[in-house]
Formats: sequence, structure tokens, C-alpha cells
Amino acid sequence: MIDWSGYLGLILKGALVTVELTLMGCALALVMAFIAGLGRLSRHFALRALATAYIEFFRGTSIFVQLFWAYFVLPLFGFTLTPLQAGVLALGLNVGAYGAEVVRGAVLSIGKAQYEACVALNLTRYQRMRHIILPQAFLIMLPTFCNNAIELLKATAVVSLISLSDMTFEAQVVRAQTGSTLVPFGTILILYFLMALAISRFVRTLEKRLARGLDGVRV
Amino acid sequence: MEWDWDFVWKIMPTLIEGVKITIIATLLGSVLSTVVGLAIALLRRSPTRLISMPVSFAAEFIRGTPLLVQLYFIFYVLPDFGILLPPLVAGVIGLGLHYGTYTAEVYRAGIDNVPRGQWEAAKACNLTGGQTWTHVILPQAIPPMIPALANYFIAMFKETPLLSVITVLELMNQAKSVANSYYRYVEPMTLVGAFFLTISLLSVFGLRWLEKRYGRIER
Amino acid sequence: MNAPAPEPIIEIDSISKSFGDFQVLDGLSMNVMPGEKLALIGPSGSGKTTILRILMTLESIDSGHIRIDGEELYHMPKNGGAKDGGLVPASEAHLHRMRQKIGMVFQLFNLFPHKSVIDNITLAPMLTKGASRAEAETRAMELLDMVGMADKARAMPAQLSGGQKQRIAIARALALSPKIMLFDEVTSALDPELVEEVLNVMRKLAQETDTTMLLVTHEMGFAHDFADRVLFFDAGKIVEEGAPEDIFSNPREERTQGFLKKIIAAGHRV
Amino acid sequence: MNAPAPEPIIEIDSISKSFGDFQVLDGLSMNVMPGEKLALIGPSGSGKTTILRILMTLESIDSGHIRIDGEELYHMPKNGGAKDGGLVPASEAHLHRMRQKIGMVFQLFNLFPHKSVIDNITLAPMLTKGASRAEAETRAMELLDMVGMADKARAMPAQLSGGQKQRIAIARALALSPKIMLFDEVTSALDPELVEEVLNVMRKLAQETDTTMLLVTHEMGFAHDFADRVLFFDAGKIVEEGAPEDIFSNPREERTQGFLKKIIAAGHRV
Amino acid sequence: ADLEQLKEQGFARVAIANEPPYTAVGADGKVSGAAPDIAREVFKRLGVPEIVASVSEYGAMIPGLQARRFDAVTAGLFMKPERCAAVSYSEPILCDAEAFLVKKGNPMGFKSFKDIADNADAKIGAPGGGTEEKLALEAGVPRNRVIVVPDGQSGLKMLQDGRIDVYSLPVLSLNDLKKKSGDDGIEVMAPVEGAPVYCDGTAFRKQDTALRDAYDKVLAEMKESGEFAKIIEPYGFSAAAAMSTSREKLCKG
Ligand SMILES: Nc1ncnc2c1ncn2[C@@H]1O[C@H](COP(=O)(O)OP(=O)(O)OP(=O)(O)O)[C@@H](O)[C@H]1O
Ligand SMILES: Nc1ncnc2c1ncn2[C@@H]1O[C@H](COP(=O)(O)OP(=O)(O)OP(=O)(O)O)[C@@H](O)[C@H]1O
Ligand SMILES: [Mg+2]
Ligand SMILES: [Mg+2]
Repeated sequence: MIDWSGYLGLILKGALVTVELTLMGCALALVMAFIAGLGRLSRHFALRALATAYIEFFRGTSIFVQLFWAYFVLPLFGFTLTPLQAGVLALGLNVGAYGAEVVRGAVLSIGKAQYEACVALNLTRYQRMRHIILPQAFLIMLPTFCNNAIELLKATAVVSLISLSDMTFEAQVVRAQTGSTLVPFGTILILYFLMALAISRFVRTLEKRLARGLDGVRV
Repeated sequence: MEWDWDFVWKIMPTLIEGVKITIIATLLGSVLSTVVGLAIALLRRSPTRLISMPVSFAAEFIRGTPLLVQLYFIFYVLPDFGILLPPLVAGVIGLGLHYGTYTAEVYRAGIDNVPRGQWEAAKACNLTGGQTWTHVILPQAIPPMIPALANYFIAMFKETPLLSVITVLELMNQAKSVANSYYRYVEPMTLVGAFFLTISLLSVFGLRWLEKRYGRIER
Repeated sequence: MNAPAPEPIIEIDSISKSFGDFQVLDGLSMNVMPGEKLALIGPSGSGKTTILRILMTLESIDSGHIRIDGEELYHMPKNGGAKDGGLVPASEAHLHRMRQKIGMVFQLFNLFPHKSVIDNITLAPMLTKGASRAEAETRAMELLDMVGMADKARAMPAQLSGGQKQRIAIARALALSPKIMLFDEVTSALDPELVEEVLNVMRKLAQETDTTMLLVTHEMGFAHDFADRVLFFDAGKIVEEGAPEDIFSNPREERTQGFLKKIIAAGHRV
Repeated sequence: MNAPAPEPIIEIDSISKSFGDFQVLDGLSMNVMPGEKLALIGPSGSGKTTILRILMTLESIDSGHIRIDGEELYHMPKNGGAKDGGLVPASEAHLHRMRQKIGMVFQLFNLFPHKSVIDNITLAPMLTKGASRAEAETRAMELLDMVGMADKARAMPAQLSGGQKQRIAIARALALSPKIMLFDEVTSALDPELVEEVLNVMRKLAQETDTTMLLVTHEMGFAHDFADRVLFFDAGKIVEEGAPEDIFSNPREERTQGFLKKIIAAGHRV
Repeated sequence: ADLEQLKEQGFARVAIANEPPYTAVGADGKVSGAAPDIAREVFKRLGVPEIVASVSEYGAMIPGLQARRFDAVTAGLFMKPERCAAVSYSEPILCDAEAFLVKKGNPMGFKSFKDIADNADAKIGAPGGGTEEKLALEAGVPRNRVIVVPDGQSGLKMLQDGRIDVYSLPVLSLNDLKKKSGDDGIEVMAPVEGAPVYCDGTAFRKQDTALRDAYDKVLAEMKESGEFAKIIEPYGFSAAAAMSTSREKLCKG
């Protein structure tokens, strides 16, 4: 007789790791997205080049390769990360590169008209960004950020490859110990979907909050 | 651990075998996701809720759960229900379905971006529904989508390493196999990374070109 | 002359239309005689566009009846035409047949941006009337001649000015030879200097054809020259109607007077 | 009175401006006196908007000089002000200081959609002049009163009609108390019925303040009432200038006559 | 790491595989199985009270060891000359022979890897980078008939579904798989003709020979006293097999 409740507990423990990875990965990705996204719009060539290199590198190489590098190759250069750190680092940097393009696109999508109104009101570059462009651009970024966060959630499944005991990993353990594929993998499919649902609910609520009174502005 | 060029030359033929499979899987997956995406996009617009609702839910579910887990399902669980697919076929179906839910969004956006006036003009010209789609809406909707579609094909390309869990010997799997037999991770993983990066950088130029060629339609 | 009084080509019979809670039209009735040129004027939001869109079947109606050329627009006889008097909502096929009689020109032209000028004009005749390309192009060139755009037949819409686009849109609508033409503020999206060229085409049209025309406009001067009859709308109702001389010179209703005064003050000529 | 003739507040000294190969302005010169109300008219593409945008520093110039209130706009003295006569291109800081004297109202309002009406108006005074919120709001309420919008202080821009938005945009520009106000076709995006409310605000403004105003418009009637002087532009040059009565009733130049005829034919009152 | 460091931190980090009976993970998440049980006991006697086990892919174990992610590998990683060159092994611990998992009655009659090579239709499943893959390739099975299977359950499933004709793993692993599957349609064919018996040992980093020697000493004592047998025999492993051979022999190949 298989102790299913015990094994489900194991999967839930993995789910906790998945949630932890997702949250920390998203936080890092958000920071990187703004740094690199605004960096690409900078007037300074060096900043632009740096941001572009970061974005193209992390979007260009596969997340798998980045994970394996962070976990197996970095230690050879003397940086030893715990699996969790390596996971958060690879996920955050990878998704952050995609987010940077979202930030850039959203900032550019705030039309020239708003920019000109700022000049006519004599706002400085910083004031323009801080008070006019970013508050509007953020609203435009949110839906795509939501997608990015879900992408990140899904990518956490890949960290099972570096023996971080996330949900997918625990499901694999349970599968080996019990011989059942359907139960553990069916369970985590549903759990992943619920987590994705939670993310989109959260972002949508946030969006509604921020968009209050803005009806009709965005099409 | 230092870099060993002899080793690189030795493993190159094996890795190239993997590259072939990777490319085949990506191409077939792209074709399938293009078709699946269009089907999803059209079915979701169906006025019959009995069609649009389940399709929407299924698409959301597939989009919210990791491809890795879906591949396990397709390959290891479906046979219990009498569906036995060869590894590459299972992989292509997994990629096609998963990315089909993304391309469906691209189609939706492309179709929504055709101004309402075009639908109305088509009606005022007394075109039938089918004529409106083929002569007015799709010719305007599809060219601007091409860059976004291509973007997903590139993303799919970078996710092919997941196929290793269902025994497809693509590039990443070959590299791991090589690494396992010689206990050297640095060269194979770096080569895989370099390969992905090269293709991605090339595709950046390709995308730019596509965007210029198809990106906007003058109104 | 002793011919019997002709039947109206459009009979609108107490139609109502709401958008959500907002009732735009409430039991509106009106008739239009064949060949008549009608101008619909009135303040913003009074439902002028809605009437045209309903006639073009771009919006549906909530209740009431519309007859075009003696035939029901939104209804059709039960049992495929058996004369038992029962009516059912029109099928798509019925609407498709009825739309052959009506053409519409939009404020924003709505040309097909991916097709050349001539293809814009020939598309519908070829698809809906089965015209051959040669036939359709011959007819298209006649129409382009009429709107003074024959030299732009191979241009793409994006290469044209607004006034030129609108003239093409008019030609496109005429290509199907509808009995009724609807024009919704066809000049209001144009630069002032380009308005005249479109109005000239429309004047010519009004004189040369006996097509029935319904025109929504804010150009009172043009409405005056163009129309046989002017209808003044407010809040989905016909407040006043009559010959243009009467409406513009001696409006009876206070609401009409107020509206015309405002328009004049804003710098428009009547 | 024996006071010395006042200096011009704007001196434009043979400026040129090209977009790519296309030369919009070629050695244009003109002066504006303090408190003067100027109307710029002319056909589409003649460079009217470009002049306003150059004054607002939204475009740069290729050559020539502009002095605002006696100070160079696009240049500044070499060596931080040492009087050796040398000039260098203006720094961002110099432009920032010069922009304090100029305000602009755009055709499409360009309100900040994410800020309430009052925040739209108080933002710049608080950020650029260091005004306290209380001060800024008091002043904003005065301005809202003036444009007749005091009751909408807490509304969001999306809840306003076009005419209301434009009145807010005027109040916002005035909140910085610029010496010069630039208006670029401020009514041309409005529904005809809403034009009047904006023009009324501007008439009041012209009468009540001695702010220098430059106005680009297609509303000839309004230009006539509003302006002290009218400049007729064509192809980046001043073709004719003078008092409104002269320009509109007895245009000397052929090009001016042709333009006015077209505008009248299009249904606009002069 | 040297022993002093391990004592100080109070635990040793070991890599284990997700493959019963070498490793077992209980429903409570507790790690047991023959390999970790031995390691736990030896380390305890060395003064390191606890082991922290992390499940790892076979292919990732040696790189992980080199990258200092683990202090030791106790996972049924069989000693072979190339591996001996890459890590420092203890004396043999768990011995097992290669076996085939086949359909009931061994319909294709496989007795050796050679038989598989000779049957042009036969497909064999084996873990990627594992001994079985290498044996199959050496016996002349072409690459495209050697399917790399990620884990035991996947191999079992693929055999049941007819995707492969034979799945090769050590006897005890296959016995465990068959038992868990409860499937009477399959059987374990052992021993494979011509396939040597393999033994694993605990693997340390190449330079950690001092730690390895200390480990060996305790291991020898336990073998002597019979405690060794008491731990591994309930899992089905033979203590006698381990004690009849040596690292030196196995590493020579
Ligand atoms: N699709 C719609 N959904 C909701 N309300 C609508 C819709 N279309 C029109 N309305 C409303 O119906 C009313 C009548 O609109 P309509 O466009 O017919 O007015 P109009 O007389 O053409 O005005 P205008 O001169 O501004 O074009 C307006 O209040 C409008 O806001
Ligand atoms: N950013 C730009 N790039 C290229 N050409 C431009 C740009 N801005 C203006 N132009 C061109 O410069 C010319 C003058 O433009 P401007 O907007 O000043 O004309 P205008 O007199 O304001 O016309 P309108 O009455 O149509 O507003 C036009 O031909 C226009 O196409
Ligand atoms: Mg309308
Ligand atoms: Mg302009």
C-alpha cells in the first residue's frame, strides 16, 4: 500500500520551493528589467552597449545552458552558489532580459506628445521619466510582466535538473519510489496551473487598481 | 579545469548530430504551432460558448503549465490510454500544442488590430464572412504578426533541450551524454551555449529584417 | 402627369435601438422617396450615425420594421416565402441580398490599405456580382474618371491625401451600383483645404444620378445646396424637417434655432 | 507719452530649418512685441507649427538666432558669460531656464492621462518652481475658475470632452505664468459644437492678460477677432502681414487671396 | 574537504541517485537505501554525525563533486577505469550484475549485449552516460538503437509500451522496478552473459585521498564485524560479493 498522503506532502514541500524560486526570481527579474530596459534608452553609449549585451546574451542562450553554467561551471571559477541561488540567479537574469525589452517598449510607446508636453512644462529629464512616462508605461508593462512571471514559474521546473528539490523534482522522486506517473505529474500540473492563475489574478487586480480613472486612455 | 580543444574536436560530430534533431524538432514544431494557434484563435472567437469556453480553458491550462511536465504526460501517460507516439512525434506535438497557445495570442492581437472600420467596409461592400476573412482581414492581420511568430519559433528552439526527458537525442541530450561519458561539462555545455547564442544573434538580424518587411502596414 | 405616386424606397417604421442602458432611438419613423437627397443634421450624439449604420446592417434594431424597396430588411417571411404573413428575423443570406441595394461611405474612408486603388474598387464587384476582372476594371475606370482620380488607379491608399482617399471610397461604394447611398460625415476628417474637392464630387453625383442619398453632415452650407429635404435630429427624434431654405432660414423649433446659432458662431457658413 | 519704444520680446533672426532634404524655413526673420497677439495663418505644410515648435525648443534650428526677452535662446555666451561676444550652442540647463518664459498648448491637448485635472495643473509649478502643494492648488483653482472648469478639478482627463480637455491644457500652460504663450490649432481637433467654449476662453485671455500670444489657426473668423497682427505664411516664408482687417478684406498678394477664397468656399466664415 | 572540516560543519554532503534500492526516499521525505545507510554509518563513526543527501542525476554527480557541491557520492556509481581516474573511490560497497528487463518469456531471446546487436529490430534502453549504454555500444549496437532513458520508471514504462525491447540496469534495480510495477508481463533476465559484475564505492574528490583512507578504514572494520552485511543485505545486496573483490581490481577494468 502506497502512502499517498505522505508523498503528496513531499510534492507540497516541492511546491513551496517552487513558490520561493518564483518570488525571488521575479524580484530579481523586475530589478534587472528596469535597469537594463532604461539602460538601453540611455544617452550614454557605454550604458546602452552594456544593457544590450546583457539582454542579447541572456535572451540568446537557452535557460538550460545558463542554469548549467551557473551551477556547474561558475564554481570552477570560484563562485559556488547554492542550488537555490543558482536557480534564482539564472531565472532572474534570464527573465529580466525579456522584461527589459518590455520596459523599453512600454516607455517608447508613451507617445511623443507626452514627451513634448513635458518639455513645454519645462520638466527635467528625470522628472519626465519619474512623474509622466514611467507611471503610464508601468500600466502598459503589467500584462506582459504577468506573462513573464508565468514563464518564470514554468521555467522553475527546469531547476530540477540541477537537483533543486522543486515541485517537478519531487514529482520525479515520487514517481521513482511509487512507480506511478499519472498521480504525481497530474498533481503538479494542477498545482502549476493554480499558481499561474494566482499570478494573473494578482496582476490583474494590480492593473485595475492602477488604471482607476484611466478608462478610455488605453485601447 | 582548463579548456581542451582536442576534446572539442572529438565531440563535435556527436553534437552536430544533436543539432540536426534540434532543428528538425523546431521546424516541425513551428509548423504545428502555426496551425494550432490559428485554430485556437478562431475557435475562441466562436459565438457558441460551448466551443469557445472549453477551448479557452484548455489553452489557458496549457499555457500555464510547464512544457516539461506536459512532455512527461504525452510520452509516459498517454500510452495508458492507448496513444503511443514515437519520441520525436511526441516532442513535436508537445512543442506545437504549447507554443500554439502562444501563437494563438499573436493571431488574436493581429486580428484585433485590424480596425473595426475594415470589417464594416467589407460589410458595406457586401462581402460574405469568408470573403471578408480571406480578402480583407487576414491579408492585413498576418504580415504584422510574422515577427512575433518568428520570435516564438526562436523561443521554441531554445526549449528543445526539454525533449531529452522523452529520449529525443537533441543537442542538449547529446551534450549531456558526452559530458557523462567523459566527466567534462565545460566544453559540451559551452559549445551548446555558443551554438544557441549564434543562432539567436543571427535570428535577431533575421527578425529586424522581418519587422522591416512586414512589421507595419500603411493605412 | 398621371403616374401613380411612387412608393417610398425606404420605410422606417417605429424602430428602437439601445446600447446597453442607453436608448438612442425610440420609435423613430420616416420615409424616403426614390431619388431623394436627404440631409440629416443635429447635435453630436443625436443618433444620426446610428440610423445610417442600421440601414447598412452594421447595427441591429431592437424593435420596429424597415422596408427597403418594399422588402423587409431585418425580417423575412416564415417558411421561405409562403404568404401566411408571418415574419422571422432575417437570415444572413437575406441580409446579404438586401445589402446589394445599399452602399455606404465612412467618415474615415476605411479603404483596404493592402490593395491598390483599382483593386479597392473592383474587389466587391468581382466577389459579390461575379464580374470579370475586365468588366470590373472598365467600370472602375469610369468611376475614377468621375471622381477625378483616373491617374491614381495604381496607387496604394497610403500614398493619397485624405480628400483623395475619400473620393476613392465614394467610387468604391458606387461600383456596386446601389439604389441607396449613405454618407456619414464624409468630409469631417479632412483638412479644410481638401474638403472642397470631395464636396464637388458629391454635388456632381447628386445632379447626375437618381440614386437615393442620405447624408449626415456638419457642413450646413453644403447640406443647403445638396439636399431636397433636411431632417433635424435631437436625442434620437426628428425635431423638425423640411426644405433646406425653410430649415436654415426659418427654423420653427427652438432647439433647431439654438443648434444653428451655435454652428454659425463656431465659424461655419450656412 | 514719451517712453522709449519697447524692445521686441521675440526676435527671430534669419533662421533656417530642414527635415532631411526638405527645407521648411529658409532665413525667416520676424519680431514680436511684448503683449502682442499674433495669428499665423497659411496653407497646410507652410511651416506654422514648425515655428511654434522651434520657439518651444521641441525642434532645433539649423542656423540663425532667436532672442527671447533679449536673451539668446539656442546659444549662450562662451566662458560662462564673460562679455567677449563669443557664443556657443545652449546647454540643457540654459534651455531649461529659457523655457520658463514660454508655454505651449497643443492641438491634441496632451494632458497627462494618469493625473487628475488639478494634478495636471499643479505638477509643473511644484516640480519646476518649487511651489508648495497649497500654493499650487490655490493658483490652479483660480485658473480653473477662469476657464470655467472649477467643478472638474478632481476629474480624470478621460472623463472630459475635447473642449474641456483643451481648456484644462490652457490652464496648465498658464500655471507657469509664461511671458509668451503658443497655441497650435487648439480647436481643430474638437467637434464643431465644442469649438466655441475654447475660443471664448481664449478671447477672455487675450483681453485680460498682457501675455504675448502666438496663435496658429484655421478659424479665420477667430483670427480676425483675436489678433493684433496676422502673418500669412506660405512655403516657410511670410508672404503678407498686417492688421486683420487689411489681410482678410484686402489681401494684397495673390497667394493670400487664393488661400482665403478656398477657405471660404469650404464653408468657413471670415 | 578533509575530515576536520566535515567534523566541524557537522555533516557531509552526499549525492545520491533516485534509484531504489540503492536509494530510497520515504513518504516522509527521509532518505534511506543501501548506499546512504552505509555512508551515514561510516561518517558517524568518523565523527561526522549527519549526512545531507541530495538526489542528483548520474551524469551530474562527478561534475558536482568536482564543483565542490558534494563531499562524496554514494549512489551506485560503479567503479570503472575512467571513473577511477576522475575521482577517489573507497573500497567496494554495493555489487551488482547487469541484467535485462524484458517481456515475459524473453521473446527475443536476449542473453547478452551481443544478441541485441545482432537483432536489427531490437532497441535497448539504458541510462545516459551509464555503464549499460557503454556496454551496448561496445557490443556493436548502433547508436540509434540505444535509447537514452532518463530514469528507471521511464525505462519500465517504455518497455511496457513496446517502445524498447529490453531495458538494461543492475539486477537489484530491475527487481525493484518489477516489484513496484506489479506487472506479470515482464521478467528480469540475469545475469547477462559476458557482462562483468560491477561494484560501486563511495566517491571522493581526486585530491581528498586522506578522507578516503579514513573512510576505508572504518569500512573495513564494519565489513569485519558483520555490521556491513546487516545494513546492505535487507536491500538485497550481497556483502560477500563486495568483500571478494577490491578497488584495485575493479579500477583496472
Ligand atoms: N457601439 C456603441 N456603444 C455604446 N454607445 C454607442 C455606440 N454607438 C453609438 N453610441 C451612442 O449612441 C449615441 C448616438 O450616437 P451616434 O453616433 O448615432 O450620434 P451622431 O448623431 O452620429 O453624433 P456625431 O455627430 O457625434 O457623430 C451617442 O450617445 C453614442 O455615444
Ligand atoms: N518631424 C518632421 N520630419 C519631417 N518633415 C516634417 C517634420 N515636421 C514637419 N515636417 C514637414 O515640414 C513642413 C511644415 O510643417 P508644419 O507642421 O510646420 O506645417 P503647418 O504650417 O503647421 O501645416 P498644418 O496647417 O498642416 O499644420 C511640412 O511639409 C511637414 O511635412
Ligand atoms: Mg456620427
Ligand atoms: Mg500645423
